[in-house]
Amino acid sequence: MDVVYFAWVRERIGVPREEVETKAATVADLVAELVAREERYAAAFADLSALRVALDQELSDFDAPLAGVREVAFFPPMTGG
Amino acid sequence: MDVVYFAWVRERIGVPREEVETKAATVADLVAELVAREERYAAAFADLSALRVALDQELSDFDAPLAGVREVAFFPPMTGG
Amino acid sequence: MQVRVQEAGFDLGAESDAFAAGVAGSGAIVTFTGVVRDADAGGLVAMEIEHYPAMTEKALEAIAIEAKARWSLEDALVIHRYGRLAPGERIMMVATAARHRKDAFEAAEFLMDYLKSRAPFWKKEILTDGGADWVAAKPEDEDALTRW
Amino acid sequence: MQVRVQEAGFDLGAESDAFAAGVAGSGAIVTFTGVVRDADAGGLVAMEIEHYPAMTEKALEAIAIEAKARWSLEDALVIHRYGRLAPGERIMMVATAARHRKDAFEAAEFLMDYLKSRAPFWKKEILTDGGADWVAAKPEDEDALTRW
Repeated sequence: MDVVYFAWVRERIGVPREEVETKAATVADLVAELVAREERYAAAFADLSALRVALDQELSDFDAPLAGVREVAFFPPMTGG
Repeated sequence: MDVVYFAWVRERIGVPREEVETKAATVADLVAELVAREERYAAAFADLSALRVALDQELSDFDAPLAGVREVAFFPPMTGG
Repeated sequence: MQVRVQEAGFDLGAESDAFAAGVAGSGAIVTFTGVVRDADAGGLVAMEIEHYPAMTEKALEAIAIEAKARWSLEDALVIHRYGRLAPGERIMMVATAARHRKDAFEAAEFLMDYLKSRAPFWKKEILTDGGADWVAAKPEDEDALTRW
Repeated sequence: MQVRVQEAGFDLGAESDAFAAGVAGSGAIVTFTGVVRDADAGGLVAMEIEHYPAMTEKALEAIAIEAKARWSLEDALVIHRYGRLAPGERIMMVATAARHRKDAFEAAEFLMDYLKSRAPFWKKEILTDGGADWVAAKPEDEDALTRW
């Protein structure tokens, strides 16, 4: 599964994109796996209320299932306009 | 006193501007004098709720006194923009 | 703050650029442009706009001053034409500039609501069938003022 | 309906003219332009705008389609830049055209509210003191969505 990061999430994790081998059932499960892996993930995911997630380029939420998803994106609230 | 007319008020009365000799105390008194004068004024002033008045280029109302006023304007509701 | 009442046309792009160039401190610029569209029943030859010259600029300036007093604006522009206009011609424009978008949008809407009902212009539609109709003020235009 | 995501600058006047030329049936045209203004604390060198290319046009089109479904629009335009922008540079613009001003204004505000909080852009302020700050989303920007 491709996982992509933007803005300060990208900066904390240190890469814009990576391939992750996972059997996580939901976004929250995937986050838990990443957080357990290394401190930089724990730093990025410390406050989920400050984060947004998109599945295959559609906004979603942390309870959403990952079945069939090819790209997960994590980022802070958007600041367009 | 100068009296000026715009839009269909001007068309009904037939002149854009005229000088009127009057001792009318209020706008309503002036209207009554004009209406008594000729049919074209009666046609123009038939429905005062469809008219607006400005005294010396400031929007006013039919109860307003005319003391010191130099120019009275009658017109339908404005349609700017 | 700039108010212009003129018979000549204006160049929307050039006016927008000039206005934007003068408001370096603003994050938000809103423009509104009013265009002569075909009459609701179709068959419009021209729109004739009459105004009350002695009152027009004074009224527009009062409206623009009120907008600047009520919102945090760096600048505001009002251009309004009079005379005979063909369908598709631009009648008027307003522009507002503020630090934040809310001020710029609200002030532009306020200017438009007041121009509609408080600026001494009257529009007459000249129709292809030889008729001509004075455009009636809409009750909702008068109602729109109550929100400010 | 036109949506453009680009690194290059755009010409506000030319875009306004081109948009207006394409909407002959509309009586009302609204534009909003967002400009890089100095940071609230002063000392801004540049604004860096990051985006999520695979998602951006899709998100902007969804927002514009929603606007056309909710208001009676003849056309709508969204241009949004990314990359490094200096103070005074234009970040983005929207334009809307409708028969009546209410639709044009509301749709433009709707587009802006949704672009602020639902289009995948992130802004970073590069400061003269060598620091850099990600611009935080404002609670009022999220709240603004609830009115639609």
